[in-house]
Amino acid sequence: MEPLKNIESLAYFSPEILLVVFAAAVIISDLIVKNRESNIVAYISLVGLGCSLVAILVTNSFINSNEPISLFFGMIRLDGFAVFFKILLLLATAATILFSLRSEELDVRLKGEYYALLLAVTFGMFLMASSTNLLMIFISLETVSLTSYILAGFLTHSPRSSEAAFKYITYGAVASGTMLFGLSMLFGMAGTGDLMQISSQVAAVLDSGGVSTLTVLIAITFILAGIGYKIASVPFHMWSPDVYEGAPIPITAFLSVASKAAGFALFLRFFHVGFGKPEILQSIDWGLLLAIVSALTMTVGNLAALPQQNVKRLLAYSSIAHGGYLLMGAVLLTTEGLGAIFFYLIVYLFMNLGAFYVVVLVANEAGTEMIDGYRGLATRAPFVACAMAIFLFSLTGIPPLAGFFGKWVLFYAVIGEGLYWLAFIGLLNSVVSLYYYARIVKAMYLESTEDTDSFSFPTSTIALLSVFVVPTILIGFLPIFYTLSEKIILQ
Amino acid sequence: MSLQHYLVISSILFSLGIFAVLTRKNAISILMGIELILNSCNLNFVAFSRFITPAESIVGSEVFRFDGQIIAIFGIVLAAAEAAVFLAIILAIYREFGSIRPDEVDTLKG
Amino acid sequence: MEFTLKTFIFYGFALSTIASALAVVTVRNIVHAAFALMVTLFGVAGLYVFLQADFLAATQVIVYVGGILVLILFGVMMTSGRLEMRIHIERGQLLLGAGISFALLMLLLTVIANTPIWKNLTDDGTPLSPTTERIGQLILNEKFLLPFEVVSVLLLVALIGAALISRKEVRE
Amino acid sequence: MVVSLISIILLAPLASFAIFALLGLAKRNFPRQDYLSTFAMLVALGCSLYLIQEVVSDPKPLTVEWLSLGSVTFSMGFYLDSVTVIMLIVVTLVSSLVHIFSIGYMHGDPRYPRFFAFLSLFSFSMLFLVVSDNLLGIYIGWELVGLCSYLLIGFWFEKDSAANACKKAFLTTRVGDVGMFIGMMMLFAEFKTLSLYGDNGIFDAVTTLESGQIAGLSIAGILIFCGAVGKSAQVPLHTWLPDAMEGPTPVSALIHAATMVAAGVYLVARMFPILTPTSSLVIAYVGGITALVAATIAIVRFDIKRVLAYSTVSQLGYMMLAIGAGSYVAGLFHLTTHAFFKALLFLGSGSVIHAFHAMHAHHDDEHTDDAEHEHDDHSLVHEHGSEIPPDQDMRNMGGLRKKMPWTFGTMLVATLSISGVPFVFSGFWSKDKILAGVLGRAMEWNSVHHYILFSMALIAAGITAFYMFRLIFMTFFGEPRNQEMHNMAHESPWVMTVPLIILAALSFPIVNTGWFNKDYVKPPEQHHVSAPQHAYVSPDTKTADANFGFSLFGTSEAEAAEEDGGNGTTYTDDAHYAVHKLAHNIAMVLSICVAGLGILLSWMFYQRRTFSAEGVATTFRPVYNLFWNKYYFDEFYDGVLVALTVWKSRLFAKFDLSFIDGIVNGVGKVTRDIFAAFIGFFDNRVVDGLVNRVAEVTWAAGGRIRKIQTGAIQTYLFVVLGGIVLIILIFRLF
Amino acid sequence: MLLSLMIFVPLFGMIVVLLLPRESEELIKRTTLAFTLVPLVLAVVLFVSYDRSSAGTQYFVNVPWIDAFNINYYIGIDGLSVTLLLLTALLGPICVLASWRNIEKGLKAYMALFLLLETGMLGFFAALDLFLFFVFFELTLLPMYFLIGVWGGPRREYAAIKFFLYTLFGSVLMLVAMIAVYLNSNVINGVAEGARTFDIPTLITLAGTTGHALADSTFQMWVFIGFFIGFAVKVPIFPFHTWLPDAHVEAPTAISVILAGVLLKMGTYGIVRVNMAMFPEGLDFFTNGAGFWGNSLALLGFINIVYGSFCALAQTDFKKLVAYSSIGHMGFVILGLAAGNSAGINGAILQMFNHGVISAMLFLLVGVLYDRAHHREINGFGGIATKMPVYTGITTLAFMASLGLPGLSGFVGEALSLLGAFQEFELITILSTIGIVVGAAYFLWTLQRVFLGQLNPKYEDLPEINRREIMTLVPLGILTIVLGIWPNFALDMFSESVTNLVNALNGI
Repeated sequence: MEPLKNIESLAYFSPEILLVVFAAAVIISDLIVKNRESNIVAYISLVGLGCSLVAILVTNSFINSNEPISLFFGMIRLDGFAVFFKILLLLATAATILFSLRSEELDVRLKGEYYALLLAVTFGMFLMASSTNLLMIFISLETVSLTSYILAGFLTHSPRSSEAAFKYITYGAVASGTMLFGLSMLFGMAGTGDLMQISSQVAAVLDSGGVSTLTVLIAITFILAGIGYKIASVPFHMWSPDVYEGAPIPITAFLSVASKAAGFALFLRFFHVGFGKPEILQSIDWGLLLAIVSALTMTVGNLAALPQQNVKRLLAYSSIAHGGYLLMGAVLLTTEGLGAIFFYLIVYLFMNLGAFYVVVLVANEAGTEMIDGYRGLATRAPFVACAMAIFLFSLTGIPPLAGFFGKWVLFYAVIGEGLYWLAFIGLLNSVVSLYYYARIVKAMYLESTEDTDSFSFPTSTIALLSVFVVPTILIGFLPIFYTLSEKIILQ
Repeated sequence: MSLQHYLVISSILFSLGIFAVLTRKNAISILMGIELILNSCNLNFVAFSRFITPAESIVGSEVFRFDGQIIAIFGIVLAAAEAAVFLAIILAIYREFGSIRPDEVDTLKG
Repeated sequence: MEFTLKTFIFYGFALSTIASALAVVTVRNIVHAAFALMVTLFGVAGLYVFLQADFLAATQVIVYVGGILVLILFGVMMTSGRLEMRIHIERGQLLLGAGISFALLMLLLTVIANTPIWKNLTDDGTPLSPTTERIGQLILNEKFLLPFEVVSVLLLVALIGAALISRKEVRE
Repeated sequence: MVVSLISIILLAPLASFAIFALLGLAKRNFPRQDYLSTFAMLVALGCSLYLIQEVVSDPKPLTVEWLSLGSVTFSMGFYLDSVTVIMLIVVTLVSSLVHIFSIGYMHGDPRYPRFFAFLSLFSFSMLFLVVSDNLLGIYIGWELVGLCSYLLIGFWFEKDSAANACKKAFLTTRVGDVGMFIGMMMLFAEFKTLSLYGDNGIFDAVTTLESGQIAGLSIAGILIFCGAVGKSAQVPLHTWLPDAMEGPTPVSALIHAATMVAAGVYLVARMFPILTPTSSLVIAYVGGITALVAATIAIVRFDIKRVLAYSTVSQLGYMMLAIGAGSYVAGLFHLTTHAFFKALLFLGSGSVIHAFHAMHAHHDDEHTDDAEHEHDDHSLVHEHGSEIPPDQDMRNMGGLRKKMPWTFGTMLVATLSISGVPFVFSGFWSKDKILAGVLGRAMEWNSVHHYILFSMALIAAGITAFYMFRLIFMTFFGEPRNQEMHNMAHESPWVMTVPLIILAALSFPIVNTGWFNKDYVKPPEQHHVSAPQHAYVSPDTKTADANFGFSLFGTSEAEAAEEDGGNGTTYTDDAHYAVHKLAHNIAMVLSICVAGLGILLSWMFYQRRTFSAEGVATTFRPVYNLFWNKYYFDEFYDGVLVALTVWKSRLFAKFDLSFIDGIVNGVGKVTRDIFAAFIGFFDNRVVDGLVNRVAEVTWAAGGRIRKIQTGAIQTYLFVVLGGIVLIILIFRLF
Repeated sequence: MLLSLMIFVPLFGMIVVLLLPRESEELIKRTTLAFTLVPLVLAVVLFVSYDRSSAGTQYFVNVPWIDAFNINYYIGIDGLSVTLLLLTALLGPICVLASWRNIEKGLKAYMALFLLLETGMLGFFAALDLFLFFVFFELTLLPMYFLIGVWGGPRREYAAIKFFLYTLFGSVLMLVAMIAVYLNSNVINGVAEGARTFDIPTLITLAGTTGHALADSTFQMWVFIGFFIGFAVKVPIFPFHTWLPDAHVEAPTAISVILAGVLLKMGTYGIVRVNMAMFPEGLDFFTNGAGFWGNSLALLGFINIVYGSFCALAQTDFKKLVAYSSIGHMGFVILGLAAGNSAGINGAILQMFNHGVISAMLFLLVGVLYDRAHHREINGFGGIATKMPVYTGITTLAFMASLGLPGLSGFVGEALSLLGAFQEFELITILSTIGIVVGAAYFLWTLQRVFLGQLNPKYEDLPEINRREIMTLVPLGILTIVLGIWPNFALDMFSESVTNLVNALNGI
């Protein structure tokens, strides 16, 4: 199908437009509303997300599953893949907004900017998930990055937050600069910026000897730096623990889920569409490269998580490790692998956000992010402790929690390709990960504290927590999620 | 003035940018390094679009000659935005830490 | 390739670009570095002209030299009284940095030398149709509308963010 | 009918125990457990007596499938032949008498009902063992009697010596049982069944074995015999039996003299058809050595019960020797006679002890008070109280014959019987038959082994007579050595003396040898025992009518030929027949001589005091020490086996802690060192609560990775760009 | 339906218990008891109504679950599983009773977790879909971790995490093997066709089909190893056993009972259900193959027996002793399974059941004593037979059963295992009989040190075992005796299934 022109594309672009509109609405209403304590802007943002969700579903109904729609002269594309990620990102953003409502770290006077930025970053992520042009890829990535830098440094009175922002932007700028250089090389090889054409072009020039494999290797490695930093894979992961620790907790949660998911969306689209051609795949052993990266990522993440005392930082490393698990599914870009990544992202969304929500709650009540602060939580706040235990064990991958099923599909995909060693490393890693997750559980359940007065949470908090707990328990049992890869065809 | 001339220049700029980023002990110098990198990328784009035979395109190969330039324009804009935010963050860092030496901003680690 | 004035000027731009870039990364005084950067940016702008990208060259000068560089100088002044960087750079870091950047350079040069499709492409000098107009059409009406709009959002965000973060009075 | 009778025999005592156990759960007791148990035993006795006439009708009245595992089936069932019936009667009879005796003897014990319940359980187990028609059933009964023995030896468990003794008994016999079990496994592996009789039983299958398989059969036979070595206290596993005397005396009489220890003999007899020349010879030698060793030890004991215990060991060795030498009938005959007179001796000694006991309550624990409270960790089989309780010390006795006439009289009968005083005492006949059988085989086969065995048996017979009369003289004759105790002594009440009298009556041949008449007990065939020159002939059948006028045990030649005619052996070899006849005559003369000699010497030592026992002991100090210390068996076990076992288990425990974890540790260390060498970070002291060293290493690795995370942004950038270069270079190289 | 009901009633019970108010402890206990009694009743019904003459799967339910992977909710019972289901269901209420008084904190959570655990165990024994099987296998981990970790002894954290890590490590290997099996389940002669499956009966058939990828002997060997290690950790088989003593010592009584009674059986059940039935070639390599490997499985059994027994001998902690004795006794199971013949496998399975009953008794008994004396140091007692005669009687029964006294259940399984094993591995079996003697040694020695001899004056006032405790022990004691006298009671259930298995093994 021919790419649609600008005006024709607008209807299909409505979710993104709505986000921007509501971001503007947030800023405007922030100027209007005088009461700083009011959370009206947060609700407006939520409404915006809701509208966007409706729009996504409506646009989704336009999609003929076999024929994705190219918009804006092929700049972006609307397909099941994009829709899936948009919904995922939308949920993550909504959760982040809800967390932010509970968080006590955030400066009440900057609410308008905060929520507007959240909507803007979501907008950028939507584009990341649907870009099919090198320029769009870069711009959307930069949109997300720049907004993320600001959000990470949002706590202007906190040195840690500023430091996080500083590290983030330095790291991000270098990584995206490197990526841009790689993109330019790709541009030079293919003679086009259109991702759909790049693969065939590159394959052709490779085939004709017009370019050497080294050229392709360097270009893609440079690009990998940009994407790898988004999904925090080794060796591009080093920013994430510091940034996660310094950033406000809701933002950490957001980065660890949404940013990573968007990174994966980009990664998958870029590699699957742009470099899914067997000729290119064969030119260099991409599978091996990604497998090694994946193995290193999860190992480093898990090992480094072991000695952590700060739960936020621990979860940062944990999310690095989970990035590694997810990468396993991407190794050979098989349908099973993609399905596994989709499934795992859903699961990861719930369990990781849930865990961060508990971190928010504990930080509010106990005033600390350290593991010691979780002592005796089982008696002080039984439901919260129980929920946390569920999230953590799900992150470990213990049946019957959803995390297990997520890991199962991943390992299944990996072993399906005969990469037993990678599966084995992955599984050993999940054994190691048990150790540090269990440390938190141990603190909550097996240790006690002198301070025994219980925390009381409003029902809304418990309800929100349940929203994460229930899927974490149930997703694995619902067959529908396993067939995502059939529904989301990525072309 | 073949394509390779430009490519060599941009490669040198890129490497120098990397060098700056890695070794300079001032956050602003690092920013300058980043600007060098971005410039090298822009130069690449423009050079490629000028010389390379374009792929078959629905919008015509003529557009390709402009593609690089427009990408470079966007690159400049993004660089500007990034620089603005970067400098804002440097200011914040300076406020909190009293220094913009990157290795002194290391409370988060381990 | 005959040695004409054009080539002479080209090499002049190229050399000044590289030399000043070298200065950017080596001189100790940050203001000097900033001025060296200005030279580099001018040089790159000149190279754009050679590539028939006149509009781009102008943009480069205006945005970079006029905008970014001034911003940087502001930053320099706001963050530090001392312009000298009498900071001891660890030899190891220096060597490692040099090593990595040199390795990257070598890799890139190898690639440039060994990529047939990039070889022997010389500029025929044909001017493009009025660049500014065409660019304007492309950006505002054709292919690049969406990036343009997105960048506008991006700039807005950067604006809000930069203001937000550098705002002093937020601190009680 | 037969089945229900046997069932009653088994169930009556079991019911008695079950009632006790069930009420016990409710912390109650049946009002008269003693009567209940005794009654149950008497019922069983009655049924057993009735069974005598039922033998011929059907040897396998009942077979039920116990376990079926597809191709393999284990069945349980009864086997009823003459031997079974004899054993049933012996067991029920002795058991009944011991029950009755115990009513008096155990009177006043705080755990009085429990005692009877245990006796019932024992009786059940023993009877079950006896009637079983398969090895599995025998093994079950076998172990159950072991359990009862354990429970009853340890009946007065407050005494450390009793607690040790019961454990020792169980463990020692278990060692033998394991051998037996291995033997069973061998048989099972070969024949795929553990049933002995019937069409596919082991005895049937064994006839088809090739000569090449005989070696295996020998081993199996010896292994099965190992069980008997343990249970019947043969050398080298005999040490538990003397210690078992820590149990109440009726227990010693029933279990450790008459029945359970004889089960080993019974077992070997049951397995007679699978014995090969090799295994037979091993059995005979073990029996012979046991007879001799135990007899010599008995000479120097002063504890009245221990003398009897060693005597029992010795006599059991005798029986083993008999069966090993092929004298099947003689062995079983001796088993029967021995059961009665040894039970009598024990009960008699019990009566004596009871008499002395009046001055001590059962539990005054005079001799255990000094006993160490701390438990010796190393002691598994260790025997504690080697000092003799005063009421059992013969040196405290003497001159009791007037005080306790019934006891004395009955015990004297038993002593005469065991010593082999000719003609009127059953012991003479059974012993004589053994000697004759062994000598007969020796002469017939011209076998040096059997001559040696014969001489062992003969010497043992002499020594037996000596020490038994020593016992009588020291206990009942002479002057009271401990006047105070003597004054307290008294004749026991009738419930105790009546059983003694009955048993004494049973020590006369007219009463019990009738069972071993020509029709009743027939030796089974041994297919794999073949004489060097001529076909196998059982010595029993051949020496039959050499009995001076007593044809009770005889089988005429013609009859034997008739009965055994099927298997082609000839019984008309006159020379062979003559040999046995001659052997019997020689044996009889010799046995009378040695018995007489023994009694005479005993009289001269202990009654006339012609020689001083102490003097002899001093003269032959090393020999005396050897006897006194029981050939150092206990020391050997304690010192070597136990130490070894404990050491080994300690080692294992240590292994568990240090080795397994040590491997992990080592791996960890190596990994850590390599890690350290590479990265150059020194060892990170690892925090608490690690699962193990692997975790430690993992943790350390985590720590190292942490340290790369320096916090300085440029380090990160180095990693990023260095990583890019590395990736490119690595993939460029491949 | 009956079966599903049985599996999920405890889960439902968990929800009910969670909804009850925290303060009404009696109500919570009674509710839990009721919800554990239901599976017991159902198990008895199943046990009785199971058609013993047919070895096939009965009462099966097969409902599609995750279509994408052809995973079904497929449960059913054969003789083996119904026996173990009965064991599990029986221990449920007993454990609840055993926890009646000595859970001091968080009773509600304890009971809820216990019910969850029970669902996991019941489901595991009934699952016929490999994936479901694995899920239930792992489902027991979490509750167990908490039950040990929260309600355990002083070193509970260590023990709990050790248990967790070891088991997780094992199951990780199992997961790899499982996926490998699944992936190869549709490959015939190198060509993949049709749907893949997790269906255990189907997989068993496929593994016996010539040319099928699952039937490849090298493949089977590796997969066998993967599954085996997973199960070996659970059994536990040397050298994966070190978690067991710690877990047992720290766990509360009822949890020790479950651990020894059921969880260990999950390992051996898995070996029978998966390793033996599905990978006969793999089994063949380790039991009949050439040289060392052909003896390896039997050797493991032997090492377990001897090693466990000797370690038990060296213990002075009552509970640790029992724990090590479990290791020894599970060795007989392994030995019997290694034999691969009718007697061996039947014996092994019977031993599984019997050990479940007996070790449950032993741990309950240790618990009884611990509740009174608050320590378990064997040498710290002495002569308590005078004070607690009934307790002593029951203990003697349990000890005797455990040391393999004929007439009690422990003997039959042990003897059959050995009989079977002897036919295949003579020397190893003979050496294994050392375990019988050592087993007797440590139990008798314990009996002596704890119960016999002079009464330790410290325990003058030791109260006798009470009625509730007797109630927990009596059913087990009766089973011990009944099975000793009439082993067909249980053996009948699975001997047909075993015959099929043996035939399949011999059919190679």
